Amino acid sequence: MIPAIPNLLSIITFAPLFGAAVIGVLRLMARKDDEAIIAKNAKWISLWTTLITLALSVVMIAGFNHSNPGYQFEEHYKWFGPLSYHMGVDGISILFVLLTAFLMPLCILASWDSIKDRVTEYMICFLMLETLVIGVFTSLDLFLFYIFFEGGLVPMFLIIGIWGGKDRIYASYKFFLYTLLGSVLMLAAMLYMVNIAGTADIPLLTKFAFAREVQPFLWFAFFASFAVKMPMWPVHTWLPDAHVQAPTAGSVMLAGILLKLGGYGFIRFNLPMFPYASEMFAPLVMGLSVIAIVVTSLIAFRQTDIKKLIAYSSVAHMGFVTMGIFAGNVIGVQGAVFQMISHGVISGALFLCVGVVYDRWHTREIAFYGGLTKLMPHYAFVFLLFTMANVGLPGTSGFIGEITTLVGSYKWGTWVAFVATSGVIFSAVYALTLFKRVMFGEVTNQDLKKYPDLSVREIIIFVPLIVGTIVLGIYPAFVFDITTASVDTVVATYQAVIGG
Amino acid sequence: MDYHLALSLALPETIIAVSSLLILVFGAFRGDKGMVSISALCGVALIAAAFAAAFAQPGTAFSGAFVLDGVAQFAKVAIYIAALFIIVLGQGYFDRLGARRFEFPILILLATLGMSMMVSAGDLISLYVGLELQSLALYVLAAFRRDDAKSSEAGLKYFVLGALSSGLLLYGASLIYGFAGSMNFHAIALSASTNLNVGLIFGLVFLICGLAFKVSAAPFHMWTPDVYEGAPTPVVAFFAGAPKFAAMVLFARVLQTGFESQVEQWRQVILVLAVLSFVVGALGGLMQKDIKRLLAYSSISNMGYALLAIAAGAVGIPALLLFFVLYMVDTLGLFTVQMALSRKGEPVTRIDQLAGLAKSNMPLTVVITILALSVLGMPPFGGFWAKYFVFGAAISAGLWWFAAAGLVASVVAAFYYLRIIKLMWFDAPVGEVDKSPAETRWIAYAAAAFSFPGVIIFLIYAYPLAQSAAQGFGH
Amino acid sequence: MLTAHAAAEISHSLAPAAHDAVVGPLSGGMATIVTLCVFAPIVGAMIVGAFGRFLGNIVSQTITTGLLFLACALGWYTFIQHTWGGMADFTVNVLPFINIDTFHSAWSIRVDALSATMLIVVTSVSSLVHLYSWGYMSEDPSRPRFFAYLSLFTFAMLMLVTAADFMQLFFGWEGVGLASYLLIGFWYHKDSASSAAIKAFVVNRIGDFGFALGIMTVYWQFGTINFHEFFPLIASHQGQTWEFLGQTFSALDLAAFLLFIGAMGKSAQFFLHTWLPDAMEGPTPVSALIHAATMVTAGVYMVCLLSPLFEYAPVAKMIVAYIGAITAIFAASIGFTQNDIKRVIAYSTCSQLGYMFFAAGVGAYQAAMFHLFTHAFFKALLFLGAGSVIHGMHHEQDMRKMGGLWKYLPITYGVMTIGTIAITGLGIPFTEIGFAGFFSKDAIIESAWAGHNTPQGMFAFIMGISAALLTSFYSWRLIAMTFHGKKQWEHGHGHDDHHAEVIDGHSTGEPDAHAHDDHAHDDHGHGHDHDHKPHESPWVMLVPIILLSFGAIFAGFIFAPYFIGEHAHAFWGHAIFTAPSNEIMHEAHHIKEVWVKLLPLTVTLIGMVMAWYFYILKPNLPKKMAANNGPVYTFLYNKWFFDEIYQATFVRLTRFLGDVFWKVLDIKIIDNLGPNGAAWAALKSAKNLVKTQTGYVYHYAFAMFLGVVGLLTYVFWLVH
Amino acid sequence: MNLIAIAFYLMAAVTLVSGLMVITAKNPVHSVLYLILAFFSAAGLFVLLGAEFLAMLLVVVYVGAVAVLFLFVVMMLDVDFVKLRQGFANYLPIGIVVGAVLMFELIMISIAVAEKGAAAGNQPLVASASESNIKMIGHALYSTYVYLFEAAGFVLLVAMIGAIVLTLRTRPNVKRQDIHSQVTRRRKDAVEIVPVKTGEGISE
Amino acid sequence: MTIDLVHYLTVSAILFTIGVLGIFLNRRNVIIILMSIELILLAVNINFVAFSAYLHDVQGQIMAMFVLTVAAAEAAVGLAILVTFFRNRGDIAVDDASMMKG
Repeated sequence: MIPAIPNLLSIITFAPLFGAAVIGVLRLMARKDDEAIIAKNAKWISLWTTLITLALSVVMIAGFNHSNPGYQFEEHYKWFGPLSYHMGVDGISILFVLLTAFLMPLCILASWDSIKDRVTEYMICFLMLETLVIGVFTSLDLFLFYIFFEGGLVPMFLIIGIWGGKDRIYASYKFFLYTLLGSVLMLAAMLYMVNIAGTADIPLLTKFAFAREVQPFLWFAFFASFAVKMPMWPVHTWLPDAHVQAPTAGSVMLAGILLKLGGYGFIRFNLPMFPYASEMFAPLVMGLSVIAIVVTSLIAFRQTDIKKLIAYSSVAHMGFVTMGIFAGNVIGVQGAVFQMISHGVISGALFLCVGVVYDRWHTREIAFYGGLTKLMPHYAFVFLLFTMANVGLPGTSGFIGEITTLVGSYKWGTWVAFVATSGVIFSAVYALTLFKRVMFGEVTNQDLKKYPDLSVREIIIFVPLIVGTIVLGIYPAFVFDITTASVDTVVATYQAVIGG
Repeated sequence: MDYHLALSLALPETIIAVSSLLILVFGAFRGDKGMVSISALCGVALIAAAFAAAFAQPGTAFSGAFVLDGVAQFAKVAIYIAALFIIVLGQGYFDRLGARRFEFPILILLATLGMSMMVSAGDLISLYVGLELQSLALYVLAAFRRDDAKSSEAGLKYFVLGALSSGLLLYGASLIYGFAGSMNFHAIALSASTNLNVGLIFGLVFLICGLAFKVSAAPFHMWTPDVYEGAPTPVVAFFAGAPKFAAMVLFARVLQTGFESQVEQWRQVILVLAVLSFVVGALGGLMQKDIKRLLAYSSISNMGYALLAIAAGAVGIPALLLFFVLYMVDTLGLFTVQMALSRKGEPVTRIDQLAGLAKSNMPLTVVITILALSVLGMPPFGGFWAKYFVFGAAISAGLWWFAAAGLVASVVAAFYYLRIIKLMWFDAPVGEVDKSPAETRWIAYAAAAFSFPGVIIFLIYAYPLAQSAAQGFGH
Repeated sequence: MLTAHAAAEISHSLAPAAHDAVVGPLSGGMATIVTLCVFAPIVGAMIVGAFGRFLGNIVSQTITTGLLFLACALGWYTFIQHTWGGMADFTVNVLPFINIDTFHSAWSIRVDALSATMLIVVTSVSSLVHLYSWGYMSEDPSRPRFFAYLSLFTFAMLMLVTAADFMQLFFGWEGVGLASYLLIGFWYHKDSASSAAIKAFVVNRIGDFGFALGIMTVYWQFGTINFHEFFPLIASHQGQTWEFLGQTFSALDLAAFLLFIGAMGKSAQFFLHTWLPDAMEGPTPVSALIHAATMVTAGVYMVCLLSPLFEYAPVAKMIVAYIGAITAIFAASIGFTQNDIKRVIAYSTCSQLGYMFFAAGVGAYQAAMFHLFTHAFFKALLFLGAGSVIHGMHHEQDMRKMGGLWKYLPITYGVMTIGTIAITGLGIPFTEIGFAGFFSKDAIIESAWAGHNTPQGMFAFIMGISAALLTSFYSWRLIAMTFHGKKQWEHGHGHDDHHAEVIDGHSTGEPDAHAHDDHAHDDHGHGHDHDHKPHESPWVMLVPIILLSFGAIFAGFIFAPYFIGEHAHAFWGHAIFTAPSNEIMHEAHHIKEVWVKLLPLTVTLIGMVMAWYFYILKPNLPKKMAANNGPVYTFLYNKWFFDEIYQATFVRLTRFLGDVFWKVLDIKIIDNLGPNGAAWAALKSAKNLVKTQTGYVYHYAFAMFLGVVGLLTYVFWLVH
Repeated sequence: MNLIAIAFYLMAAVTLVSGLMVITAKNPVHSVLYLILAFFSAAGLFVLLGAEFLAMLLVVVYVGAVAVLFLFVVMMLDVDFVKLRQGFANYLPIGIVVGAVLMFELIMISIAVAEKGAAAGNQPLVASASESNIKMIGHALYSTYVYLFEAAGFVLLVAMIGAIVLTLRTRPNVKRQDIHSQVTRRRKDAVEIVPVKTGEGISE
Repeated sequence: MTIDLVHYLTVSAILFTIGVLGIFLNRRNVIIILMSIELILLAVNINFVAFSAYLHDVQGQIMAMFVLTVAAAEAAVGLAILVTFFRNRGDIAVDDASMMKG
């Protein structure tokens, strides 16, 4: 039996911040010429911090009661006015906490050698980002949520801007301002909600019935924020830029976690709090989702930059998520949650795959590569596996997410399912084309022979991801068992209100 | 009239007035050499006044010309503390410039006295006199570096336009007086509630225009960038916070006390000003190269937000109070940082001179980052809560669209705060910076620490305080 | 017409299916055996896939092949137990898969007649192909990978055939697709191979698109995706309608049709057939295993498995029949113009699959399954034989460069002939004597005739007969061109080779398996030397072929009674459902028209004679015809221009849309109107705004003045 | 038309015309003089309104102090006034348009206030029998408005400090008369007696 | 005809407008601008006094007195600033390449 740790959630949330603070203090105390030692220490401290966070998350999952649909590990302290420090996880959010804690050590490892400049700042940024992202999932107060939600922009802005590629400035601005613009509207809606309901407590607000005529406005304000974050078509254009410019680990976090904030928000806010509006706007969301699935898949097909291609494919995959959520039935929402978790692992892994070759040859041009299978067979295997997972091959987690969201959306409307299902064709087209152009063919570029196959460090990074992808693909009950109770509640609330 | 009561109410003002006279005499004898002790004395006077203000009993004195209520107390304490910091900053600033002038702290003191009067004004006369007392001191302070062409140009511009705005304000005051038959806000309210007339409202519009100038709300904002650029930095740091706070409270008091029944009319006017302000502030800042000009535009847009709180009516008052405290800390911090930065003795004035600061001075870079994010409105920094309160008030008053517009404008404005961050973190350094003076450094650290994480603790106490302070405001 | 009462009865009669024993994987007895059988290949695949490099070639091959033979043995044991041992149907539940709401799926092994049949087909062919590959792939440097892929495929196929619900079926479905992709693209350095792999995967995905939609339709109609739960519900859904894409369809027809699209993709039926010939880029054992014997028949298997659904979906059934019949004739028509030995067999496969489909389409599922069964043997035989030829010819695949090989490859020649006899269905009418194809193919044609009172039955019958003629012709043409006639390979080899490729438009030659490995090249060192004579394959390759030829000879004879004969009812049990109104099999057995029974044999003989005439007596005639480039010939030679049409429409459209969406929609419209446009507008207005900040006091005063006047006017307007 | 009316019109006209001349005069000196005239006539208006004390104050403070200060500054600053006139006409049209609008609005308001305000229908309180104007003001100023009166003192103090701060400068290079030191100068401060050896001179 | 409140107010309004116009018509001469301000204050004072008289209320006159006081103080400060400006620039033209704009 695992002993209950008091304030476990807060500890998990703020452990990385503490690590960052330690690094920061060390950095301030150090002399200038200790740069190398500090950098080394920073890496190790970050790694241990993230590993401890991961361990704690696992402890939390172990102590999680699957059958309880409500919030667990709750902490509640009054702050001021209607605001409070209220933390807690339910079956939906706990998985995202785990996902974040899971990806983070990999990000640190992935940056181990590739980041040479300003290592301490880099590590601090990542640890801060981890705290903020976990905080988003654990906070049960509207504004606590907002703090974490918005706060995440800053470290990501710095990560893209400082350690990014050639056009990092444009990308980082676009990322920041775009997402900020989305979220200020949400802020307005939150202020309104607190004003009307007199509380910022999310569980209470979920029970609070907002008037039908204001729901569309509130819904839309939240939508604006989450849609940009997702990102949904047509507010997705920041994503390819951000991804292309971000360093590998940054892309992993962006695709793996930050995109999920939007979907999480939809499930946490839009659906249960504004059911009427959700039903009313569902056609819009569904339309945008299928457009995203098809259009961005086609766009991905034409990309010449590996990262951009994967970024566009992320947009398409997020389309499944929104589609599943607004299908408004259990299978759709379950599928959406699963798809997010799964995409977190898969896209993270894919960006890490890109990182592997980028670290070696410093280009992401597809045309530069070709025939890598011969030179890097291990890498080829890893890349193939994640390409297939990206395509949604059964047996990988990608399939479960896609099929369940599709099934959910079919109930909502057959057209949606029809168009979205056609996305699986296009995803095969772009993903396999990419794989072919990078991995297959003769080695024409002699530069490619300069570097070896995956290093031990890289293999260590990929193994957990591979295991995760396959295990979730074969035994998705790991996720579904945990989410069922909570999702059922969410959907039941929604269905009860709209009378479906 | 019970002078004993009246003086006990006006104790902070009395302390400041008397001590300013005494210190002036002391200064006249000691000259500029005694500036340190004069500054210290002024500081002591301000602290004493702050305590007096904090613990005074609310009430009305001098036939209603002087009102001490929770809001006034709150504002006074905040203003005195702000003035205290300015005196400290100014001391070091003029010291390093080799232009010690003992009149500086005294003028600050007198300006503070004017602000004190403003926040306590109970009729149009005390409004005007307090405003002028403050303004005259500020005109002089703006031109305080008399050998500096920019400074005197700033003073001149500020003076000319300020005088014009006083004229507008006075014209409005005269119309209100003529219409209501009294200068007292309560009397005006009585008259306004029974006899609604366009004349009264026009008078109010003039009055609003006059006050809008003081808070630099668009389209009466034009002086702000020029004066910010030209005036000595500690003075600008002062400009940006305390006088605007005082004018804003005055604003609220006039509108809430005197024209409560006309809320529908003046709300429209205030909203126009607010929207114009945050639009102008957001857009204007985009093109700026000078740090202080940038902050000027920033303050214009922030005043737009504050005006939203005014427009929200009674619910906006606690928001206004908290907004200003948080905002003043941010601006004070930012101006302090600007004073802290120099390269080879030359002060850093242009934004692009901040390039690569992260490589040469990490602590200050972090401070600037925190403060910039704070004014940008990034949670959980102080500036976010400032916006939280005003927009919350606006929304609870039903001003949805204006709040949304303000928030969108804040995104535009975010661009220029981001540019600061970008320059410091992303760009290559343009050379080493000098070691920053101790007092600027520590004030900057303090401001940043207040902005985050201090604000988290602060709000626990300040929020109920502001709530109770605003209780019964205007009645 | 089925009355409600009858429907209830039927569902009752089917009900036992739902009460099949469900057991755990390790509960001993048959459960453990089938579990082992299904999972043995994946164990091999995983071990070899992960550690193949360390284990070395021989160990890797031994592990996978050994496990496959184990699986094969267990498969046969299961089949025998099921057929003769009186073993009841049961399902092994291995692990829950997806459990959401009512969407339940489990990893399970369903054992009934269908799956048992498929078990032996898959494991037998697969184990033989494994063995064969020892020889065929002996020069390839990445043999462990190859064997791992083969085993992976076998596992996926077994999962497919033993699935107890749609999700696992889909898993197997796509899993074999993956294996197919990997194996077609096995020689990844060849651009044509990787392109063909992608094509196979994508076209299959198009089928899966329909399949997935079908699964969803089933789920939302019936609330379950489990076969045992789903089948009994079907009858009661008869006549119901279903909204799909804004149209109202007959519910069951729609579901069946959508699922059939999946079958079309997997089984390379008309419209979705284009990937199969290209798939011949893969090594020949792969073609034998995947693209002849097993994977491509999955579609037929599915239709038979879903017979309870198709039985109540007359329209879908009709479509199946039409598509099958068209494919049969269409593929055969292409087959007789092709020169690549493997492609000929590939089109033949395609055509035979068409047979199976139209059999299922007219309701003769048993016949379809039987043909599937026999076809597996003789088609695998043909492919492996062709592989032997190719191996012997040093990876030459163009039949025009062969000829007279019978002397050099006598065993291959023998078994190929057996295979050809089997596929053309030679046998003695009115007796129980004949090669495998004789039983199954005739059964199909007869059942088509039995359904001749329906248009699709008649159509299928005519097409079946015509296709039989063509089948016979191209099959014997293959034998004639390859093994008889003049030797075409002794002179001008290299030069012609090049020329042929140009003509063909395809890279016909399988590459030297070792060409990309200098070391191996040195070892083998002969390449395309024209003085090198063709040689017979090693025994490790010949043994599987010979074993298969036994199958080709006897499979029909032995199993006909069980599949379609007197034991059929007992054999199939509940696995294949035929509606009470469906009397096709019965009627097929009692066809009174003698000519119907004689016709298949007749056309087969005609075809054989024609082939003999054209390719042995007058070998120059076809060449002339080819040289004339007549429109019919060109049309057929170019495979009805399907590839060109698809290239010109779908492929180009996809590229074009991709570019438009990206460069126009995303960059020009969304970005320029959105973020960039907003930024531009903000900066532009900021510039203009800042211009008003002139620095002149009087301008500022004027602005204030304007402000006052403006506000006054505004208020004036407000008040009035 | 009574005498008061004549006086009003006369003085109002003089006030406005001279006001106009203030802003249009070519020479600032003339402007100042017109300003004085405007103040004078405005003082007259005050008298008409019974505010004798304010009228006196206006004359004393403005004419006596402020206007003279202006005059002083104008004279002191060595400015090319012709140049300063440039551009006057540039903004005349738009100024007049906006001015006209403003004036129209102001007059409209004035009428509205006069007719609807608290003073509507009242007659001006010209002379009170009981209390003279100055007494009345004085009474109010030193009792009710003592707080503001004090504050006004501070306003003037600020102005004083400001004027001094801005304009007073001690120039280190300029020699000034220091009476104290002149008076207190002693012999030993000025004269030094140096013993000189014969024939050597002073070496320094 | 009698002179009533409106007359005074009208004079004041016109004088006020003149004062305001003076500020931006005299685009260069700061001294005139300062004088214009004095005109504005005078206009306001006329208003106050007129209202005071017609309201029979002394507040207006008290206000006018303070306005006078402040006006004097303003004049002093304004001229002082002008003098420093002149000293720094050698000119009092306010539109000669203003140092700060934008």
